Amino acid sequence: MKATLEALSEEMAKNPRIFVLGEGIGKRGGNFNTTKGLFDLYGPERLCDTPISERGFVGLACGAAMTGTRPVVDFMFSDFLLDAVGEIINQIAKMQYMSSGRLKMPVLLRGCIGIGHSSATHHSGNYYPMYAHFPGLRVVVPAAPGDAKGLLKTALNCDDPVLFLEHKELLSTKGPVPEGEYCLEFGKASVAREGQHVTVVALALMLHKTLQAAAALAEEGISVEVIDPRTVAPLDMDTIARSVSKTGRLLIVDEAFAPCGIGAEIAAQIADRSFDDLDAPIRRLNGVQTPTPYSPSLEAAVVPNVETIGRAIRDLCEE
Amino acid sequence: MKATLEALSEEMAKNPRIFVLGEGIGKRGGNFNTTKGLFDLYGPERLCDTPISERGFVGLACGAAMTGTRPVVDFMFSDFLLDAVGEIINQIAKMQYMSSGRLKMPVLLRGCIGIGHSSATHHSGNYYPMYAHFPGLRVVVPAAPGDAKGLLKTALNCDDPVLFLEHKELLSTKGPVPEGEYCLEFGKASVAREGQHVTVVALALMLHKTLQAAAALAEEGISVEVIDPRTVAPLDMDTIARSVSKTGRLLIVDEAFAPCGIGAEIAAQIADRSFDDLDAPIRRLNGVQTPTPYSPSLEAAVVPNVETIGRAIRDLCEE
Amino acid sequence: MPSLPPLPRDTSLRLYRQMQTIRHCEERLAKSHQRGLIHGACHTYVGQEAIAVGVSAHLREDDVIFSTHRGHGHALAKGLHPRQLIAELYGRETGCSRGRGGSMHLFAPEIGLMGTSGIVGPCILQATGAGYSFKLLRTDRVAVAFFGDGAVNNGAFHEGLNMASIWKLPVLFICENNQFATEVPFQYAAGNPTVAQRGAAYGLPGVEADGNDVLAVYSAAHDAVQRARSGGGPALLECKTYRTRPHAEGMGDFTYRPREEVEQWKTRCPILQFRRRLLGEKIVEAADLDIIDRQVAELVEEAHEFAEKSPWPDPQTATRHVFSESHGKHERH
Amino acid sequence: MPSLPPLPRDTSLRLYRQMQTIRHCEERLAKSHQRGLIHGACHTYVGQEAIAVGVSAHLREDDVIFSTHRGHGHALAKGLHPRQLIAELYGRETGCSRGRGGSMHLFAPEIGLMGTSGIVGPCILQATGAGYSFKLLRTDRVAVAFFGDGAVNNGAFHEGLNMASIWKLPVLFICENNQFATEVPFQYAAGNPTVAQRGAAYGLPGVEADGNDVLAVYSAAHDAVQRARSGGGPALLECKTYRTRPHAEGMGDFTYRPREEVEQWKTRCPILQFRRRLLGEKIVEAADLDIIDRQVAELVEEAHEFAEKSPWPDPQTATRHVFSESHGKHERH
Ligand SMILES: Cc1ncc(C[n+]2csc(CCOP(=O)(O)OP(=O)(O)O)c2C)c(N)n1
Ligand SMILES: Cc1ncc(C[n+]2csc(CCOP(=O)(O)OP(=O)(O)O)c2C)c(N)n1
Ligand SMILES: [Mg+2]
Ligand SMILES: [Mg+2]
Repeated sequence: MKATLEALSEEMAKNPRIFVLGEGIGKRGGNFNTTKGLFDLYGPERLCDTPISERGFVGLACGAAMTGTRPVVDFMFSDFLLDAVGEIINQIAKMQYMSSGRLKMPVLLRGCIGIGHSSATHHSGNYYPMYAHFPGLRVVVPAAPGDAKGLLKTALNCDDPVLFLEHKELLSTKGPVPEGEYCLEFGKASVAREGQHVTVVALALMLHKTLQAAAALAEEGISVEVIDPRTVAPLDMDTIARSVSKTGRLLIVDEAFAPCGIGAEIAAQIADRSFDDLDAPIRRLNGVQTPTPYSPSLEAAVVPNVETIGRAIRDLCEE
Repeated sequence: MKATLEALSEEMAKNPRIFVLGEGIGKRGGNFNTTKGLFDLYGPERLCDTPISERGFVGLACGAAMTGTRPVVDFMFSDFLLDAVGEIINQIAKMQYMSSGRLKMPVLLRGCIGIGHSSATHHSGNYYPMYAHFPGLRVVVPAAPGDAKGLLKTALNCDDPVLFLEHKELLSTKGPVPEGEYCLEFGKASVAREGQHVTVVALALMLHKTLQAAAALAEEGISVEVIDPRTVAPLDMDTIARSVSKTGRLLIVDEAFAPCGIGAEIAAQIADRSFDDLDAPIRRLNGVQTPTPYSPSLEAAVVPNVETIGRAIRDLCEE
Repeated sequence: MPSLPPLPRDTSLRLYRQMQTIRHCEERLAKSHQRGLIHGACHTYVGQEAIAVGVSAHLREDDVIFSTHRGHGHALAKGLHPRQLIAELYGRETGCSRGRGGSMHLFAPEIGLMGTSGIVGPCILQATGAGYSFKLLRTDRVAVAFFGDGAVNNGAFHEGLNMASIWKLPVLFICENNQFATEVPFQYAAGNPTVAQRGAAYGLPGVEADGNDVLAVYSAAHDAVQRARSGGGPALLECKTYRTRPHAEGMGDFTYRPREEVEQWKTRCPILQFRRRLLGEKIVEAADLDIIDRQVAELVEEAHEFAEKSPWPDPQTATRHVFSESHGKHERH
Repeated sequence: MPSLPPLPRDTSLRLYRQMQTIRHCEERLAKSHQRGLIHGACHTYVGQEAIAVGVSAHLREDDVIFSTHRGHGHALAKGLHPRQLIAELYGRETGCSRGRGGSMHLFAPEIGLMGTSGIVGPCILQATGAGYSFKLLRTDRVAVAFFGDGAVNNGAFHEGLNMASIWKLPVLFICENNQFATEVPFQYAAGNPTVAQRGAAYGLPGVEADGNDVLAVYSAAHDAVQRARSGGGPALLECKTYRTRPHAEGMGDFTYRPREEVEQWKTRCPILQFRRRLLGEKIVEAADLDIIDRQVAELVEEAHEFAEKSPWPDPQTATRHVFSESHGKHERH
C-alpha cells in the first residue's frame, strides 16, 4: 500500500529511533512491499531482516521500546504472530501498567489479515477481536488508503503499542490520500455512507462489500448508513449509537468469527445504551465459524459477499 | 480439586492411552494438586514432568493426539499458555478440519484462571473469551465440583480439543459430587437458581458471588434467576433465551474483560433472537479493563463483588 | 560415507523413480500455476528430491512424517499418489485434503502423511509428539520431521529437539539446509550456521549429509532410523542442498542470489547425478531409466488430467469436520 | 580464574555489603511472608547473592537489567532501596511499582531495573531488545538478562541468544543454574545440562563460573561487560549455584532434594565464603564486617518499618497507566 509506505518513510526520516524488524523487510522490501525502497534510504540497522523467530523479535521489540527506540514489527501474515501472543498480551500490553507509567511502549506491530485468493487456513486469519479483548493495546483495522496513512502516522507518534492489521485483499486499493502530515485520531469511526433506514457497521474488506450492497439497495429505496470504525480498540461507540438513534436498526458485517467478536461487542453496547432507540433485533453477519478452506468453491462459501450482505440488510429492514 | 482428580484417575485407569504433561505434575502432583498421587499409580511416562517449554509440549500434545494417544496438558496458570497460542489456534484447533476429519484431536488442555490472593498480572488472566472466539475448540469453565467432574469426564471421552479452565479461587470449593461414571454434556447450562424478575448469567467464581447477591436480593423481594453456562464453547443460548423470555431482563456477570467477551456474545445473541422478550437494556458487569494489580486494595477494585453485583441487578430491575 | 552394502538394483530404481516422480509433478505444478490452475501458493521441491526420497526409503507405511510449506516431495515420497497431490492443489474434491488444504495442508494419515504446514516450526513439535505416542504405546514406529534451515532459528526447534532427547523418543529431525529462508541466507540468520552441530546442545547425535546425493542421505537416514526404531532415541540430520526454483512459483529469484549460483547447483541436480552414477557403475542401462522417465511422465500427465476433470468440493460441506462427528456419541448424561 | 588484579578494599566491602543487604532483606521477607504481610508469591534469592552482586558491580546506572520471578537480589544489586522493595511486596503505594506489581513485577527504570517477571523467558528477549536500542543509538550501554536454568529449555533462550549473536548486541546472558526449576532437576530437563556450552550453538562465547564465589562471578562478568560495551557482542555466563530456601516461601523443600544436600550447600554460602576469604587474606578486620552487618540489619529493619507504615494505593488509581497519559497529545486531526 503506497499510502502507508509513504507514511512510514516520512516518519523514519523524521525520527531516527524508528526501526523495522521482520522477515524479508530489508533489501526485499517486504512480502507485501511494505518497506519497498526503505532499505536503500535507511540501511540495514533500521530495516533489519530477522530469522524466523516471531516470538523472539516481538519480545526484542518490547525491550527496545523500553529503552528508547521505536520498533516497527512487520510480521507479514498475522497468523505468524500467534507464536508471539505471550509477548504481546503479557509483556507489551502490560508494560506501561506494570511500571506504573514510567515506561512507555511505542511499538507498532503490523501485518496482514483476511481471507482471499485461496490463501488457506494458515494465511488468512482475522485476529483483531482477540487483541481488542485485552487492555493495553490499540488495534487499527483500516479500510481505505487515506485512513491507513493517517492512522499509521498516529501509531508512529503515540506511546502505546499499536496493532495495525491490513486486509491483504485491500493492499492495492486506490483512493484519495492526503499529502504530508496527516494524522487520524484513534477511536473515531468514519461514516462512509449516510442513510436513514438502517445502520451497518463494517470493517476492512467488508466495508467495501457493504458499500456496494448499499448502493444496490438504494435503488430499491433502502437507505443504508455505513460506518467504518477504523480502530476496534478504542471503538467509537458514540458515532454508532448516534446513527442507531436515527435509523433504529443495526447490522454488523465482519469477516472475522462471530463468537466474542467485534460485532458482539458493538451489539452488546448498543443493546445497553441504545436500547430505547432500537426498532428491530440487532443482527450480525460474520465469516463462517470454520478454519478457512482452500478451494475457491469452499472459500467463497465462508465469507459474506455483496449478495449475502444485501440480503441481511433487506431482512433487517423488514423486521 | 478432589472431584477432578478422581475423574482423571478413573479415566487413566480405564484408558492406557491417556498421559499427562506439565511442570511438576509428576512426583510433585501438580502445583494445584491436580495429579496428586497419580505418579505412584501410573508412573513417569504417563505423568511426565516437562521442561519450561509451554509451546513445545502443547505442540507435542498435538502430535501425540494425531497418532493415537490422549494427552492431557496441565499448564498450571493459563497465563503461561500464551506462548502456545500458535499451537492451539493454528494447529490443534484446525487439525480435524485440515485433515478433513481423518485425524481426531483428543487433547485436554487444563489449568487455572482468575484473579485473587494478589497473584498479580502474570498469574491471574481469564482467557476463555479468546479461545471461545475460534472454531475447533471446546472451552469449559466449571464453577462447581460436581460439574467439574462431569465435564472433565466428558472431555476425556471426546475427540475434540478441550480447554478446561478452573478458577483458582474455587479449587477448594466443596459441593456434591456424583459417584463413578458421571458425564455432563458440553453446551448445557445449569440454572443455578430460579427466579422471576431478572436473568443473570455468571461464570466460575462470579457464579458464587452472584448467588450470594441473589440470596440477599430475595429478601428485598427481587427474584433473580441465575444461569451458569458451564461451557462457553459451545454456549447454551437456549437456556439463557428461555430464561429471558420469562424475566425480560438480562445481566451478564463475568470476571474476564468486557470487550469481545462472553458477555458481549451472550448480549448480542439475545439482542437478536430475544429482542421482543426484552423489557430493559442488556447489562454487563465485568472485571475492570486493566492488567491485574497486586496490592489487595487495588485488586479488590478490579473485580465484581457481591455488593457491585447486587447493585447492578437492582439497577437493572429499576430500568 | 555410505556405511551400507551396495544397494540392490530394484532399490536403486525405486529411488530414481521416486525422485523423478517428484520432479515431474513439480514441473507440472509450476506450469499449472502459470496457467492459473493452482489457486494459492506453490512452493516446489525441485533440487531437493534426494532428501525426501533417501529418508522415506527407510520408512514403513505406519511410520509418520510431518512436513512444511515445501512438502510435495515429502508427500509423494511417503506414498501419496500424484493424482491426490495435483487435485489438491487444483482445489478439487479428489485431492488428498478434499480441497480444504491446498499445497500447504496436505494430509493423508492413512499412509503416515500427517500434514504439510503453512507455519514454520510446528512440524518439529508434532513429530516429537508422535514419537511420544509410539514410545508410550510400545511400538517400533518412527516419526520424522522435515524442515528447512529457517526453522532452525525458531523456538520450536529448541524445545522439540530437547524434549525428544530427554525422553529418548523415536524421532528423526531432518533439516533441509537449502541455505535460504525465502531470501534471507542462513549464514546471516544463524549465529552458528552449522546445523548438525546443534545436536550437541540437546545431547543428541547430529549428522551432516550431502542432500544432493541420494545415497548419502539414504545411508545417513538408515542409521538414524534403525537407531530410533530400536529405542536408541532421536537424531538430527542436516542435508545440505539448494532449491533451484524460486521460493514460491511466481516470485523473483535473482535479487538475493546470483543466477550463476543457481545454474551451478543445477549441474549438481540429484537426479542427474544419481543417473550418472547408476550408469557409470553399470547398475542399469540408460534404456531402463528412459523407460522409467516415460512412465513417470505419463503418470503425472494422467494425474493432471484426472485433477483437472475432478469436481469442485460442494460449498455445503465447507464447515464439515470443524469438530469430530463422533462427538455426540461421547456426550452422555 | 580471576583475570583481574586484586580488588581494592572498598570494592570488596561494597560487594560484601550488597550481598548482606540482599540476604537480610530476604530473611526479613521470609518472616513477613509467614506473618501475612506479603500478599502474593515470594521467591527468595538466598544462596545466590554472589551472582547479582558480582555482575552488577560492573554496571552503570544507565545500563539495564531484566530479571525473573526470583528478582529481589537483582533489584537490590542494581541499586533499589530496600524500602522500595519491601514496600512493594507489602503492596504499598511507596513500593517501587506503587503496589501494582509485587515481588514478580519490580520496576525502577530510572536506575535501570526494567522489571522482574512472572513469566519465565521474556527477560532474555527484552534484554536483547535493549541491546538493539543501545546499538542503534550508538551508546556504550549494556543490557543484562538474569534467568534460571529453567529458562534455558525455553524457546525464548534460543531465539534471543541467536539474535543477539547475529547482530552483535551488547547483551549479557546470565544463567543462574541452581539446578532446579521449582522441583524439576535441570539434569532431567535438559538434553545437555551444561549451559555454558550452549553458547557455541549461537556463535557466542559461553563461560562457566562458580556462582557461589563472588570474585569468580565478578571476574567473569568483568570480561563480558567490557567486551559488550566495546562492541564485541554478547556473551553467555553460566553461574553454578544453589538456592538454600524452598522455591517460594511457604512451599515444601525436601521431597525432591535431600535435606543434607541443602545443608551441604549452606556451608558454601557465598557470604560466609567471601567473609572468610576477606579475613583470611587480611583485607579487612572482622570488626569492619561486623559493622557492615549491623548497618545492614538496621537498614533493612528500618525499611520494613517504613513499608509497614506506608499507605495502601488508592483504589481509584487501579486503572491508571494502562495507556500512556501523553496519548492524547499525539493524536492530531
Ligand atoms: C512462523 C512463520 N513465519 C514466517 C513464515 C513465512 N515463510 C514461509 S516459508 C519461509 C521461509 C522458510 O525457510 P526454510 O525453513 O529454510 O524453508 P525453505 O523455504 O528454504 O524450504 C517463511 C519465512 C511462516 N510460514 N511461518
Ligand atoms: C512460562 C512459564 N512457565 C511456568 C512458570 C512457572 N514457574 C515459575 S518459576 C518456575 C521455575 C523456574 O526455574 P528456573 O528458571 O530454574 O528459576 P529458579 O526458580 O530456579 O530461580 C516455574 C516453572 C512461569 N512462571 N512461566
Ligand atoms: Mg531454506
Ligand atoms: Mg533454577
